[in-house]
Amino acid sequence: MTETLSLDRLAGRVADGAMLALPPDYSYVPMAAVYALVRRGVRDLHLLTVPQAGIAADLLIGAGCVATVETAAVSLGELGNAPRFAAAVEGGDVAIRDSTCPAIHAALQAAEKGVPFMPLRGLIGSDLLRVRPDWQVIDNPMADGGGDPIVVLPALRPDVALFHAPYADEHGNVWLGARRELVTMAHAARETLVTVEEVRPGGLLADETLAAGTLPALYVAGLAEAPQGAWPLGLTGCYEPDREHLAEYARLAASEEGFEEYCGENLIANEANVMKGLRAAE
Amino acid sequence: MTETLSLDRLAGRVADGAMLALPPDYSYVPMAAVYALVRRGVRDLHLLTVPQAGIAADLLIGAGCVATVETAAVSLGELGNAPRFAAAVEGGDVAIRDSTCPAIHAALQAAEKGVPFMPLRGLIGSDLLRVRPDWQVIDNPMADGGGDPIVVLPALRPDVALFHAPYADEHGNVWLGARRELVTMAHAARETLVTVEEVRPGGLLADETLAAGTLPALYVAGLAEAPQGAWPLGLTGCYEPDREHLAEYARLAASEEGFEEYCGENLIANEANVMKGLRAAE
Amino acid sequence: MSPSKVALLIDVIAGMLEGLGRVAVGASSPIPAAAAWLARERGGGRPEVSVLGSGAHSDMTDGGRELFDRAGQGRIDAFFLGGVQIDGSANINLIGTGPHPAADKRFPGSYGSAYLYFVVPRVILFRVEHTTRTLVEKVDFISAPGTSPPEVYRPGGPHALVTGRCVFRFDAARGRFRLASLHPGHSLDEVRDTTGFTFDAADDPPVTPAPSAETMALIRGPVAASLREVYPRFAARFLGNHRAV
Amino acid sequence: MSPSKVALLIDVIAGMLEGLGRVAVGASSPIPAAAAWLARERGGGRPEVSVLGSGAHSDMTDGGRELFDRAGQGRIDAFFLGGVQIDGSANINLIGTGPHPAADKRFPGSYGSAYLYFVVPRVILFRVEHTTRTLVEKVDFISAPGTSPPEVYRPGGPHALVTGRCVFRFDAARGRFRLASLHPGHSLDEVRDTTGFTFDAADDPPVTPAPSAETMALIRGPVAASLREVYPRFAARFLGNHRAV
Repeated sequence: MTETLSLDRLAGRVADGAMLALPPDYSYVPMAAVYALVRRGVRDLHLLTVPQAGIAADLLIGAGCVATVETAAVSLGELGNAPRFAAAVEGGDVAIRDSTCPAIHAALQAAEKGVPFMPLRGLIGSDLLRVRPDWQVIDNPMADGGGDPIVVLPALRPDVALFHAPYADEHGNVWLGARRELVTMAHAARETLVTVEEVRPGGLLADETLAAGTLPALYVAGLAEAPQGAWPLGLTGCYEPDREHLAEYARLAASEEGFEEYCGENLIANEANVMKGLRAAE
Repeated sequence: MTETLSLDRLAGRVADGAMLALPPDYSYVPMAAVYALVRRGVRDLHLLTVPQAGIAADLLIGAGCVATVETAAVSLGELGNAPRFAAAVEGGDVAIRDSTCPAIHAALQAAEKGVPFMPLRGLIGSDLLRVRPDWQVIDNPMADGGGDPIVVLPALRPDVALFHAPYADEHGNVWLGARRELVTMAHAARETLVTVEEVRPGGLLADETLAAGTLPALYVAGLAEAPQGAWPLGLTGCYEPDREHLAEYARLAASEEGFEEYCGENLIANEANVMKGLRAAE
Repeated sequence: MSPSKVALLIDVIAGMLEGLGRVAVGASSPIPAAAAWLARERGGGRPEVSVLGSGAHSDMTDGGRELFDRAGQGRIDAFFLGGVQIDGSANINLIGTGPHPAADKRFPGSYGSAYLYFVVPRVILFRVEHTTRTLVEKVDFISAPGTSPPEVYRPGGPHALVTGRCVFRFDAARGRFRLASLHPGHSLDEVRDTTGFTFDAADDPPVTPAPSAETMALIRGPVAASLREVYPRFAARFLGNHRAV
Repeated sequence: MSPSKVALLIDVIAGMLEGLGRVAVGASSPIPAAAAWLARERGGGRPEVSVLGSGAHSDMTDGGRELFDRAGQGRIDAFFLGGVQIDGSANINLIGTGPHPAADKRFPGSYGSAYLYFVVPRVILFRVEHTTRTLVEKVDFISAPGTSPPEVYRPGGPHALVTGRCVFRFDAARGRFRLASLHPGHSLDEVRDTTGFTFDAADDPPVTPAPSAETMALIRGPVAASLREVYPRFAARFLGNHRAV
């Protein structure tokens, strides 16, 4: 049954040390919840980016919330490399589990299907195999006579999947549209926490057209309203990214001091913005 | 690029001997195309039901179109066993590859992902393993020290996936709603053929809400308009099943002579109905 | 079957679902569906219930595989299976009688049994027909086995077998059924005569209790309302058109 | 980079896509995207083009995995990869320089390269910066290898390497690059000096031909229109606001 929570209570459900799955920058990133996680000072996360991430991962890493980052890439996109991620990896301040996009998707699908592993083509000869001793090469059992090596990846089952969506209905069903990597994340994770722009009356599953883009409440453990909850990133169909703010982040986060300055200015302000949005909606 | 065809031209694209994937009775069954396949006398199909089927499979089997049926179940649901299927299996007139629902789903996902096999829990100790020498038991490579047997299934790549949908847009994108087993079928198959109630102007992918339930034209090789194309089955949101006709089918198909009578009465009539619907729409 | 027998079966199955989190019910299974809805009414919303092929009652949006994926994720606590044949080791056969593949009588097929029987913790076998034809010493084809060796991954398996005559509980350690209760009007001797496998039983087994007045009110009220929506013909036949007062 | 150099690169890459069925382009890749659109204009709708992260231009509805699934299905004929470092065996490194994991300089990561490089038949390596820093003898980390032993499933691999100075074709049999053409204004000596790996070359390699007037009209017309929609800043910077007459 889905529990409705405040943003901070929702962030409080992410335990220290949890494996936390976050979406890529193009897909419903729960920035307000990420700010709330930094505010609450979560520690030792195993951060899994599905399959890559941007400012959300950079913030959590810069703020010292992350012990291990498992990723195909962390980048600020057009704004360049992710500075806190790069510094933390270079300095050995986080453990890095380098991966590749389809490996993260496939390993989540293994957890979704309740199987211990998933095969994937490619990879053989990549140094990724060298730095990922949990990935194994077996002989394709379907090849007559053998001699066809193939990689198998262990299932990835996040403790928590966290994302932001345009809206949910009053039963906790969440509309995600075509962002189906989030559906797989939610199926694979033990628990899914979602922030939404708004909770709407009625039921998404009763409408054929809306049901096609809906994650059933069954998977949603906690739900919080967070208007503008993807800010400073955009939310497709709702609002555009705040490019000026993102550029400011990239500039400040280039140094540790600048990053501290950014956090000082924005962590509290963001909470206030969300609260203001909630009051305005009432 | 999607080609727009007449119903009979579409049926003509299913070659004798093809592995043909059909949806279950609850999901967008292309009955008009199935009647057209029987009319054209397609032969030696390897019929794959995803994962089960009803009257569509029974008709094709009864009409002698099928050499092999690979299925988790063929049944007329509340109307009882599928009589032509049962008679053909009992008489050895079709080869039967017995399967189980999640095995068919997983094997199609293997083809969808371009991997040669997919693991699946369960199955060990079932006689299905005995009658499916293509399924193998391996030692789970992720189990420390081994000793954890698990079944691996070879990928299933149909030559043709065939289904009926409410509508397509003018580019060949097809709206399927939440019927995602059809999406997997289309991804897994070499070629997908679709009949639709109607082709609508505009583009499904440009609309966030509709895109969530849309199969992109990329996968759709051929498209035909077939109003009432699921009849006598229903089409969710469009029309209900013709329960009287289905009961009549069950009654007649109980014997070979009755089945011949059914075909004589309906194969041509169905074509005429579809043509009438098309003319009415013009 | 009499309406009171239907209510008895609904009630006894509902009792097996008490305290669970989520129950799924396959297509064309009105009595198990009614039992799940009854358990939900009694539990104040728990267990949550998914009824397959039920249109508006469906809460699945990821296609036909979602039921099996959910079961693999451990999100389904109970499910129902039947069988053309069920044997004393709880092996079930959904395929047909006689040899394979050219059966004497072919039935639809194994559906999802060969998987769900392994991964759903509490599988309830339900078969109203209780004869030596359905309850056999050894099934002709094992669609899904009742037990597995210890090295086989198997968090789930059979919990009970409910028939038109009685309730058996499955003893996984012994790999055998034990008679749990006889439905009113049925005797141990009759059950022994109509059962093709041997089973354990007390000399004087208890009688399956008749539904309480409170339970009957729930069955005739909210449970019948759900049934009318998903299984209108079944509801009309066995529950009449009464409404709860 | 000058607008004419941008047009040259678009044109030469488009030539490599001629006759293909489907081309996918990764995020933040305006020149490859423009090349794919140009090829489509020339081919009368073929190749079909999917540009990732392009909003209205996206034709994917199955989440982030769909690109990789499509590639695994053999539905993508060409793709583009870059590299922090690329070596003479066409190994690419997208992770960083120095040791792993604590790199001297860490870059974002391998993205989908470790898979796509194996399964997409025609992978075009594109890196404008052509220096001994980017084109090295041996990469510090192999995100994805240029070649594989015969027993490894590999329907795909490197086709060419396009830089700001020249075009190399990859010779899979020899596992080496061969200089295919020098962009106007660049010399063989210069390319040898700025390339960290050895490569094969004719004594007098051809010059990459400048785009024809017809091609320039397509670039300034329909290609620029698509670019303006997906990469407005790039379009404004390199293609100006001209419209085709």
